[in-house]
Amino acid sequence: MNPENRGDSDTQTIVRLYRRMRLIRHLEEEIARVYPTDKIKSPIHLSIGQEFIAVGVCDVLTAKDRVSITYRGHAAYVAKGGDLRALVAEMYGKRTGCAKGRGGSMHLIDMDAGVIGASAVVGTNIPVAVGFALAAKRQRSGQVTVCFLGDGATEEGCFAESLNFAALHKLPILFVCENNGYAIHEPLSKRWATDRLVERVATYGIPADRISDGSLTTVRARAAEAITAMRAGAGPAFLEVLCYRWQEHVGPNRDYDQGYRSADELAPWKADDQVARLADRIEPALRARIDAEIRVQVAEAFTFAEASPFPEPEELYEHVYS
Amino acid sequence: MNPENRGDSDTQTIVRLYRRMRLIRHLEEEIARVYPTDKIKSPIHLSIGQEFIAVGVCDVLTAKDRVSITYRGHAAYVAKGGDLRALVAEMYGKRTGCAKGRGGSMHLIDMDAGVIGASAVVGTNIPVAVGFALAAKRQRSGQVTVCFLGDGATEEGCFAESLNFAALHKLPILFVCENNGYAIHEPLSKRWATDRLVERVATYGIPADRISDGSLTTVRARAAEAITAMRAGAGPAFLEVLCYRWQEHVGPNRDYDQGYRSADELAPWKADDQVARLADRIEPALRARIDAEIRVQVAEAFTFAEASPFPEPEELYEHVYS
Amino acid sequence: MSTSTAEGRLLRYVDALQEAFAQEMARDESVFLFGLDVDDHKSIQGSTRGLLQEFGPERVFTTPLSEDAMTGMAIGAAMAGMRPIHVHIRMDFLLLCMNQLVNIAAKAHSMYGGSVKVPLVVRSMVGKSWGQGAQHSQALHSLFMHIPGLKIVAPSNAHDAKGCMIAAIRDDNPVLVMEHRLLYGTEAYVPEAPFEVRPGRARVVGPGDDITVVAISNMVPECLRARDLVAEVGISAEVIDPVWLQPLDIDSLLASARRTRRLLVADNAWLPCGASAEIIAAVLERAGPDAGIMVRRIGFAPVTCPPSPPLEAAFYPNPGTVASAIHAMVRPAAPAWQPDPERTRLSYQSSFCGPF
Amino acid sequence: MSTSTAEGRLLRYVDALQEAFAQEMARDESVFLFGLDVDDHKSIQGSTRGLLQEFGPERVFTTPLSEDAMTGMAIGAAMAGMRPIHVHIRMDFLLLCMNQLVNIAAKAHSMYGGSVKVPLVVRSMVGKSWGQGAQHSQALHSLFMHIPGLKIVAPSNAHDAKGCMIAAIRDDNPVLVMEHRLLYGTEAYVPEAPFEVRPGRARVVGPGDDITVVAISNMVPECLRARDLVAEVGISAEVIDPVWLQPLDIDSLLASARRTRRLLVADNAWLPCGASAEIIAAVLERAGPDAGIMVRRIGFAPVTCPPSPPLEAAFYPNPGTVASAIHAMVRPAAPAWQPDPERTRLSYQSSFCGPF
Ligand SMILES: Cc1ncc(C[n+]2csc(CCOP(=O)(O)OP(=O)(O)O)c2C)c(N)n1
Ligand SMILES: Cc1ncc(C[n+]2csc(CCOP(=O)(O)OP(=O)(O)O)c2C)c(N)n1
Ligand SMILES: [Mg+2]
Ligand SMILES: [Mg+2]
Repeated sequence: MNPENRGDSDTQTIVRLYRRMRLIRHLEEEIARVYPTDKIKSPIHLSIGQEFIAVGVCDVLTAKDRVSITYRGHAAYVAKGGDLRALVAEMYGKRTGCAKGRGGSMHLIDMDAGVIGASAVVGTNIPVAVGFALAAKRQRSGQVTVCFLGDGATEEGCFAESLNFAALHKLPILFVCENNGYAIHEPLSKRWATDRLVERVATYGIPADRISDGSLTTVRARAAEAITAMRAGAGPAFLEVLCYRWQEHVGPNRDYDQGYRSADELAPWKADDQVARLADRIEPALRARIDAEIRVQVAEAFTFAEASPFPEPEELYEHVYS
Repeated sequence: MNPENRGDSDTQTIVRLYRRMRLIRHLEEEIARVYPTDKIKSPIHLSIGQEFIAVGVCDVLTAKDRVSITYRGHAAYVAKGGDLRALVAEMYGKRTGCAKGRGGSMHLIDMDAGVIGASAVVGTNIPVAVGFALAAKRQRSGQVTVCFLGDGATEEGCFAESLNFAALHKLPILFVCENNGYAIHEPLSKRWATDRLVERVATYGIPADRISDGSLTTVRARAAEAITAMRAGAGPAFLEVLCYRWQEHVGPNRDYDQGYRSADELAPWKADDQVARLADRIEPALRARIDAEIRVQVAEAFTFAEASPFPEPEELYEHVYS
Repeated sequence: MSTSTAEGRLLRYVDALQEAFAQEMARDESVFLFGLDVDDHKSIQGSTRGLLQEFGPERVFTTPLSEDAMTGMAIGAAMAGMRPIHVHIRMDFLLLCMNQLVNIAAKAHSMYGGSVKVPLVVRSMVGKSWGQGAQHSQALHSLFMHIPGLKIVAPSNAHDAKGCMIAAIRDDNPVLVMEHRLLYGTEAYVPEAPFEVRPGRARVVGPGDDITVVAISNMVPECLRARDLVAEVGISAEVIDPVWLQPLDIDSLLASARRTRRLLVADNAWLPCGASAEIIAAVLERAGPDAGIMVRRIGFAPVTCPPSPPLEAAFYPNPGTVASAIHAMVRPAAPAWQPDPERTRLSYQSSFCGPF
Repeated sequence: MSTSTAEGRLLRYVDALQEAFAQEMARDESVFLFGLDVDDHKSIQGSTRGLLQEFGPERVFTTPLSEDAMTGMAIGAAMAGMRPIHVHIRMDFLLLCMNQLVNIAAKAHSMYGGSVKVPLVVRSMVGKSWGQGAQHSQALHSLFMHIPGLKIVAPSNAHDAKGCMIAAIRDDNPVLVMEHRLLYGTEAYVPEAPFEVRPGRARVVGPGDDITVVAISNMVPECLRARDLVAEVGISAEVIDPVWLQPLDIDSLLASARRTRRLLVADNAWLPCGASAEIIAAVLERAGPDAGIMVRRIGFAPVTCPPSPPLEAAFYPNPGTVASAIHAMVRPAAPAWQPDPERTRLSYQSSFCGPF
């Protein structure tokens, strides 16, 4: 019997979540490791430290449900079940990439897995996600859409416009704001007049919650509540989840020596690393086995990407019009 | 002694306010009367019934202060002291118009009077007004800016963006939303998820108030409070004022026969017409004299406009670049 | 609507549009139509008349004033398999949703490696006359022609209004339809059954030998009028309507220009980097240096559109100025010529009257 | 910075920009500079370095991610007498504020009858290479060239970066400055004292007789390299940098093209309705049908910019493809020619390396 299926359902859940968390963490660490070789010629925005949000939310979705992600979207892509090999190949610019080398790291997509794309223009994915929700409602498909967005994205006008419309039409969409306190190097204090975001969202009649304990379990529980209500016809919901970006904004490194933030900010988040927290709850042997499998899985994805062919220059003219 | 200066200051205020109210009302009635002659070849958006807002707010401003207006801006233009003859001439497309025939009814401006312009693209004036407020703060000029906007304008993304920025920088700007319940023929219920607008604005840390009694006195009092606080450095404030558009959206007529709204909606507003309310508080002889003066003043503005020359076709190329 | 012929009935442009929507919405459940005011009693000048009643508020609805998000919403719905038609009463308002149109609609199919399609129709109307002024008068098709991934069509008559709209709705790519306010009342024979005027073919709307006049949108009827005017002095002008601006049927324009050796492009827009520049550059690039084709553009004056009547009149090209330009090109040695101003007055100038 | 000559010191483009801001902000209190990230430690690649320290947070500040309102804000401040400089790290983001730029900034002076001015500078950078991809690579100058009321400048070297920026800041109209990411590290001699490179004059950057190559922005160094390549096979190409795109110095381009009878426009952008179409149409309109000028455009491939390296390489023109195009135009009868690929590799391709 598969040890992952042993024990109570709680344990199964922990193992499943750990697998996802570890997979994403390891994947991004590998991306960071490979990056200096220049094999990945695409701007990468790592979500190391923030994975618990995507994993917590996506764990309560079905395969048919959809997620709209950002350029910092590796975590949500993988958490929703996006093809790992196609992700790495896309970063390598290969023909086997999830966008055939036409997206790059900032435009991941996997329609089969319900990953409906990402925009490199901040906030731009929000109304698009609303459109998917509208379609699902009209098609009575029962699908819910989750729209991930950063704290910076809430400053774009289309965010307010989208909230109003989604609420007006009671669309099945969960907005998840990953509030890591920064837009590139600019802290919230230079961008937000107040931090009363959830209060503001609530004025649209949208149930809105802030999660500040950095816990995957909390995220998962709140997302589950929202999604359950939504499937019963409740309309949109909103979660603001506080988190912290461990790496630099774009690129593979840490940047606590740059002066705009101090490593002290990182310390509490690192101490409460959700990957480690889950790891602690899993029997060491099983954990080691999972880790080993994940190493293989990720290595295999990189091998696949490396071995895949680049598109031929003549393919440039494909996919302009359909 | 001028009878308008007789009596207590309360009486003086009433007379002053009545003068403004009557002037605007009469002006717009004249515009409506002339319109079918096709002398005014510009889309007109009358504010008959809504004048109390502009008059109440502008009464507490100084000449140096500024107002940003909408395409439905005759009332605010006049209330702020904009040149009457230049307004009518502008609607006639004459060279003596406040925008030299290049603005038309939807782009009134009088920089000398602090009327900083209007946009025909809804909402677009909002951030521009914020820029004037920023300049005033940086120039330490003590000027405040009032930004008028419709209920429809609050749905544009730039409204939310502007509120956040104005609050973040504590800019001396009073936003006044003239909520007449409609955008063209579309009621609020088809456009707003909820009517918790002031609550939403307050989440930016902006004091926000809704005035629903349709009273000029209330508007004036609340505006006075806000402006006083602002002059003391308090940052932006917000007023939502419920009102009703008596005429059709654009053009000179009533449109209660069109089916999208009923005359019943108008009835309570008409019964509480603020022009009549003020008139009741003024001694009949004085009122008659004021009315007569206003008739002359308005007639004179139309005569001026009619007598003014059109621009020459060659002038087309002026004012593209400065 | 009674005068039925083999080619259909005489129908107004606006009614032809309405018929296209009604037929396509009946045919295809996934088509929906939305935008400010589509469901009110004026129904976008009548172009959406009856659709709410027929198809209900799920498929015909107004929106908040949120052009940017509403465009994104339509794109998302399109990616999810629906066929939205988004309506803007002025083309100027597209400037509020350029990001979604250019950064997402135009690019999604490509930047997602072909895994999604965006079958979106964006309707927008060009406003003209009666003091529309700076912000209600722009024709911005060239901005969109610049961007790969978008298609653009500018029907100039009722027949094409229906046929192009149906083609646009059925197209799997984002299509921008540029309508023109002053064309709404014009009539043409329009087949009753659904039909498509697909991308790819310009149409000679008035044959001629001395000069090729490429006319866009509302400039088509105006150039036809100019053609009549110059005919009176013995000049034979060929007027061609490209119909679709992206893709553009350069071959047909080139063939005509090669033959007449004179090419005048009359656009309903500003000239710099405009459709007129594109047509001239593309034709001459292909024609080669020895073709000896004289070229000229005519369009909006290079200023912001003024509402004052005499300035507004000077801002727009008209049959008289087009006729003068034709004459100057065909008879460069002759003294400048202007048709009788009485004859150049357009019929719509007396029939169209404010406020909007 | 030590190599001082009569014409100034050797300075990098990015440092020349920084010097322009520092000098103008010191000269004129009303100048302020803002936009996302202008005040962080990376200071927009160094182009705003030290400005926060020197001029304080009232005059150098970041903003929320609200490009639309921030543009409107800048316009209002400009109308109120200030001189804002708004910075966007990618030109693609201008699509978020087209409404303010086109409907207000470009039109305010005109639609308010001259009673206000909008002395606004909008800086934006074109991204290129290293997988910038669909939404971080666009050069959208032609969209703005279409609109009366705006000025546009595209400095191609450090000297012009400083001189054009100072001219833009002092101009009473809205000026859009198109910078290019790959030019930031390039050096030129730049006078230390403030100076202006005003609108109105194109500059011959490499003289020649056989063909006129008009090169925009980053295409200037690439075309100069192409000029070297074709010189090796005996072709003399004249490379002209228009510098200002609006107003455009057509006279100089026309004079050169008349002489060489061949005109190639190399733009850093898509071609349809692009600056290249405008230049060709404007030159040929004036040259007349007998000038016999052969024309051609070269620029982005008509597709969305792909990040995959081989596709990205095929998307952009480069010195090799420009040289081939020149050769084909000058020697149409000769077999197609390509320079040695080794020689066409651009120096920046080895020196510029990710991520952004
Ligand atoms: C509209 C727009 N403005 C600016 C940028 C440049 N930019 C890229 S990422 C980023 C920060 C966004 O912050 P946030 O939404 O909080 O997401 P995070 O990167 O923190 O995950 C900015 C400003 C952009 N890509 N798009
Ligand atoms: C951005 C934009 N969208 C649509 C329109 C068309 N339009 C003109 S006025 C108007 C209604 C605006 O309503 P509101 O802001 O409430 O002002 P009101 O007319 O009621 O005074 C609309 C939708 C426009 N001018 N601009
Ligand atoms: Mg963030
Ligand atoms: Mg209203």
